Amino acid sequence: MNITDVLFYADAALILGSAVLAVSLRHVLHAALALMMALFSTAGLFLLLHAEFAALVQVLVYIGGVVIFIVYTILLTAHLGEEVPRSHPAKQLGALAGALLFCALLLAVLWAGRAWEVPAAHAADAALAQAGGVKGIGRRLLSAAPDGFLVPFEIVSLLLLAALVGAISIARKPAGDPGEGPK
Amino acid sequence: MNLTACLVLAALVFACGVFGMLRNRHIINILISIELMLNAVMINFIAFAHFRAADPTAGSVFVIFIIALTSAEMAVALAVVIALYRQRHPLDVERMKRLHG
Amino acid sequence: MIPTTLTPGALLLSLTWGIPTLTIVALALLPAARTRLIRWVSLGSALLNLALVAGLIAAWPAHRPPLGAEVPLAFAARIPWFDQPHITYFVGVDGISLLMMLLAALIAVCGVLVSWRVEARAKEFFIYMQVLLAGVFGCFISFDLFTFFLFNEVTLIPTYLLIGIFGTGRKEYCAMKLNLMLFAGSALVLVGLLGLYYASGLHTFDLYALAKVRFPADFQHWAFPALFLGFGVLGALFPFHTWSPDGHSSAPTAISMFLAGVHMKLGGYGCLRVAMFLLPEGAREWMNVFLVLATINIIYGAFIAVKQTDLKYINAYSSVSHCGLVLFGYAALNFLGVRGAVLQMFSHGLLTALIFAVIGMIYSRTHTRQIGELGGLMTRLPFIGVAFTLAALAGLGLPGLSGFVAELNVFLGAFARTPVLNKVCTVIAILSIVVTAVYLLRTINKVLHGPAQAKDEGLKDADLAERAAIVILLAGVIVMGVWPRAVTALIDGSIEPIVEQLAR
Amino acid sequence: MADPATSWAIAHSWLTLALPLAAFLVNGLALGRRAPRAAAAVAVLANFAAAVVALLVARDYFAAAHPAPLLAWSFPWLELPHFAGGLMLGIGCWLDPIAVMMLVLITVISTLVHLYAAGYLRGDPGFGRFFALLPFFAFAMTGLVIAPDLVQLYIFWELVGLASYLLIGFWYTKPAAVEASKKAFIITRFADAFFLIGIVLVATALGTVQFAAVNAPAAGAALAASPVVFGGHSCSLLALAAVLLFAGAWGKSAMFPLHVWLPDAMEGPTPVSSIIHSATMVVAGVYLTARLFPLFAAAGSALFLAETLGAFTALFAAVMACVQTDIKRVLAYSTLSQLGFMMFALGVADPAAPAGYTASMFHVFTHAFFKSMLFLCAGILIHAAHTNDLLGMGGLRRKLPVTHAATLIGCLALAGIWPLSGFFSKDAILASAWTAGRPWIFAVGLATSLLTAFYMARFYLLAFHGASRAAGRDAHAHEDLLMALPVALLAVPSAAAGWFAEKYFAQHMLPPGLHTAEHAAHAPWVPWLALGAAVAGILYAAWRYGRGFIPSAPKNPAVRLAWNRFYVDELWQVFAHWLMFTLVAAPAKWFDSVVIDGSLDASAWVMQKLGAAQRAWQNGLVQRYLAAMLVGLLALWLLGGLAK
Repeated sequence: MNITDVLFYADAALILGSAVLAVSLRHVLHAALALMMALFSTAGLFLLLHAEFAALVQVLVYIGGVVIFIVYTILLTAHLGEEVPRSHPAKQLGALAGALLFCALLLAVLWAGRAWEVPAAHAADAALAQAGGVKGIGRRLLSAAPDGFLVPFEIVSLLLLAALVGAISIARKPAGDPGEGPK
Repeated sequence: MNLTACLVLAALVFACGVFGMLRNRHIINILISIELMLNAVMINFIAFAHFRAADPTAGSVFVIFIIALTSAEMAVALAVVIALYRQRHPLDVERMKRLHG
Repeated sequence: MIPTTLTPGALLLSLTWGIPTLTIVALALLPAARTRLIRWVSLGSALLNLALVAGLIAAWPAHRPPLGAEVPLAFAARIPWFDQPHITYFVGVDGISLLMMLLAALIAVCGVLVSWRVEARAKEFFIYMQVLLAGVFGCFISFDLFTFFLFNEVTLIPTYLLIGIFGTGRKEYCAMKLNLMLFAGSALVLVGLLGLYYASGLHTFDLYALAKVRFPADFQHWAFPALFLGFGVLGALFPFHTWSPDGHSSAPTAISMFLAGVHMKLGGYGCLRVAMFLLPEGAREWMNVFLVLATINIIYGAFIAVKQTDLKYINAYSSVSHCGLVLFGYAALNFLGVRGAVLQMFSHGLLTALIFAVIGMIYSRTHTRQIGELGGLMTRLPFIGVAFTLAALAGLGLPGLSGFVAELNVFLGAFARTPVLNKVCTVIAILSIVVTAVYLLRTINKVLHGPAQAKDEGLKDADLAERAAIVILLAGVIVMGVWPRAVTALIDGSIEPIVEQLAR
Repeated sequence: MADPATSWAIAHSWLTLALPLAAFLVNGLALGRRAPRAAAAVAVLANFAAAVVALLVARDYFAAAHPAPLLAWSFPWLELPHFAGGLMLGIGCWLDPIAVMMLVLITVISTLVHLYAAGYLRGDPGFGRFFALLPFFAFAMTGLVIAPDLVQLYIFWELVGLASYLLIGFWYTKPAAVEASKKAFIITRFADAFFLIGIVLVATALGTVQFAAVNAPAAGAALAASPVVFGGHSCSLLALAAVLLFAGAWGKSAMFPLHVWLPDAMEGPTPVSSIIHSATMVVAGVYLTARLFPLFAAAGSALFLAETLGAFTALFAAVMACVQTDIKRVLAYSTLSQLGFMMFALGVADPAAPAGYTASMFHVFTHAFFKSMLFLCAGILIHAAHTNDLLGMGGLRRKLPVTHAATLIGCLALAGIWPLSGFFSKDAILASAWTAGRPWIFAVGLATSLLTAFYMARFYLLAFHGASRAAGRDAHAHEDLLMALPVALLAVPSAAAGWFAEKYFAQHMLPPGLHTAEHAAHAPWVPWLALGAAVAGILYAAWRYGRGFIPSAPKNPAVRLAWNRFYVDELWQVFAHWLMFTLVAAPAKWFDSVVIDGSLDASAWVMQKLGAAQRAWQNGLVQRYLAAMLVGLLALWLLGGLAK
């Protein structure tokens, strides 16, 4: 067990723990904070796996953008979830059972496919570091070559624009809206 | 640290997401669960890229795409939440039945 | 060789549905409040179409293909559309389709005329009507089964809206019933068409290419009833007729005219053009069944009409009875039977449109269609009364009016077949004219005759538009009755190839 | 004297058809409403011109020593390709002695009746309409008698039916008239349906509908050779076809039990009764039987029917006529009775000894004159007394001298008193029955003669003699010139047509295919016996209804039975109504709305319920969808595991 392993297991525990918290805390704001925690630790995992750029994006965009947005929304809708009652115990149990069964399913699939755990020809860590680096990713993203991602990249940018416009138009206050808050 | 460990971790996180989606009633809780599930997927991508792929860059590229799409999705979803709130709808999914067939 | 480009002739043919389509665009651009303009545009378009069809009929003798031509159509063009599945825009006309188009064009003009007073949502009303027209004309010029089917389906959508929005009585129920049953029929037709497409081995929907194929007997055995029943539903074949009384009775006047007068004929037309033409062996095998069903149609529709009290229902059941005569004529499988059936389609189309128009006029004045509440209208509304009387007389097969010519052909054709079943059914069908006389005279007597009612004081007789509509339809009825050779000269040459095919 | 082949009139005989048609169109479309008097003038003139043409046709046609049938003109109407080798239906003009005779009858009587109606209907709101419809009848009836084939005959057969319907219901605001018109049309239509079946049968079996071909011996033989087997029974196609064709005549000439429409048809205006329901249209059945006489004679079945039905109807109707008090109904029953005479005369004839045939045609001829005249007189009487009831008339002979004289001639002619026309024709019929060896038919005919004389004398006495019972309603009784003139003109042939035409009819009005008649020895006592019966009837009537007659309600049950027309109408009403409405239509409607529509609605209901059951899965709760998805995934996994 080397230091990487130790770091990995510690990080994994952190991810799992905050994930469990994120789904089990009833308070929405708390759950959002737990989610933020989980995403942070995932960014750490990405660093461990030499995907530095992904980690950076994770922190900057995901946490800095999305989760903050979630938090804003929670604050905007003001009631912080109090009015939403707790689920019926049977439903909670069912959800647990479902999740466990699903987890079992995933693990079983993993088990069935364990053949991939043959030792692969490991690329050199340096090469990996370069691959996860900004330069390589940038080249790939904007390359028009057959293995490039130029077209998807452009489409995603379009999609983002569309989402932006859509979000604004949906969330916009309609003219003559009398007020806010649930009835 | 090996591939299997990463995959098991991802599976567990995904299962957490599933649990959260099934259990919670607040719509934002459910969105949070979705984020968790997507996160698990990203872990898988990076792990495969790291341990297996002949083309490690692609893993990161996909993660970037996922994040981009997630932001788009979240933007719209949260806009819907705000719009619902504006129209005095409860944010409780068990009471959101207006679209039933 | 049939051209594969849009020749001038094919362009003219396409204009028959193109004019309604362009009218839809024009109407859509007009402001809804300008109902007067909307009406005039609709009337202009209908008249233009009538002129076009009349021109085509006038040009038919010069352009008709020689006897025995592989594709006996005039102005034909086969323009490729899709390679996979192989679909072409194959248009053309023969005498039968020209006659049907004439019917549609005449009723379209009259339909607009009797709708002159429609004010509420007039724009939508006339737009839907034009959609219906476009679909019907498209059907009659299509000889690719796919486009034929496509246009056929196009007619169903406006039908639903027209009945559902502008109808009377239980309109939602009736619109839904009509559409569901017709869609069910279409589904059967689609199954049959796909069967033809694949079983032919040609992978084509081209009617005349398929006609050259000898389909295997076991294929014909199931495909024929699928197609014939499918189209038969639209032709009000017993026991799938109940959509028609309900649907036609709740539709607004012009739409009743068009549905019973033209739309229903698509069923009879499809039975002949597709089912019988392509699957002659199946036709011979199944004809006894359909003969019996058609006979039931005739006598059963007539007897139920005897018991009805709503004018529209009386006419709708009378339509069931008269449309039975169309299928009955087909069941003879010989020249006169088929000719009688085609004549009956034309005759009944005019007649039923006329009667629905008259009923609509009576209803709009007295606000009732119950014969028990009506009476003595001949005194108040002489023009409408005379039109109603003439229409009823033609309906009961009075010589000199159109119904008799068709009936004579059908009866002679059906009786000429050797099997005893044909003879017995013909006797029953002929006896039904007595029942027809009973319900039509009963209606006429109750509604028109008797002392004039005080509540009908001051009713206005038909106005100019209504008179024009009545005169146009009556002229058709009388011309066909007095001078049937005008009509038979148009269709005879086109019936020959079909009958030859039937004997194959 | 012109040769038929080059005759102008025969070549232009289409005018007899075209002129009334033109009058109908002009009056119906233009004049009728706006200028009724002009319409009347147009109608009278058109009919007069047609009558002139018809008389010229008759002159030229009968100029030949042995008038042979000829096709004067014909134009195609509808061809029937692929039917029996291609058949052409046309509208044409087939002239043979009886057709020409009918042509003359129709056009002449029609002209006179038109003239009469111009007076009779003066001031009626439907005056113009009447003068559109009556020429239409003349047109249709002309087309009927000149028809060279069955289909044309049928076409005009229906058109005269239509004219009859429209004219019976002329006063369409009067419920009784409306009912009567419907009844007449439907009953004749019922018979015509069988007629049409017969035509279709003959056309299919022979491949022709031309009378010349249908009446040819070969046609009869061809039909006789093909038996119809149905359910173990077999009969010859010929017999069947003949009966079916005869059915048309049965209805049109109102033979028992289809006679019920004719008395009711008296609801129409009197001129209509005069021409349509006594002189011409109702004779069409007799005419049809005569037209197809060779075919019917070969079949036997139809002539047997004609004979028995005719004889029965003659007697049956005469009995009813004896007790009726409605002036027009007496005449209507009398018409029925006389139609029976004509019919049974045809029935007893046979191609070798066609005395019955010629006698029947002779009676058609004479009867048309005196019966139409009697109706016209009745119309004058009705106008004078303002009632249809004979018991409300009386003593009118001073006020209506022309009518009185004409009625007297008509009554005596109908009763069969020498030397008036009826004597000759009726005598010929009775003699033919006797010589044909049908003593029972002869006896019935004789008894009918007696009754005929009785009721006609009763008619005459009640209307013109005794004290006036009109209670002052007849104060203004007078004879309009327009009405008296046609009556006076008709009185001439009524009186004289008998001795004038007897020989000619016996020798030339022969069935198709026969050129000379060998008349069997005429039993010399028959005319005396007939005359005796007639005188006896008249004397009894004179004793019963002479001076001092006081009307009273009939008490004798037999009289009441006859007065109620033997309840045949009621039986018909109950039977037809019950059969059509209760037995068939009501269950059919029930079946349609309950079984067929019900099963449709039921299937719709099932679909709806299925949809509602499925709706639980489409409830909009996202978490349920997710759970369902999970369940599906797990199930797939399990299935995959099981498959391994």
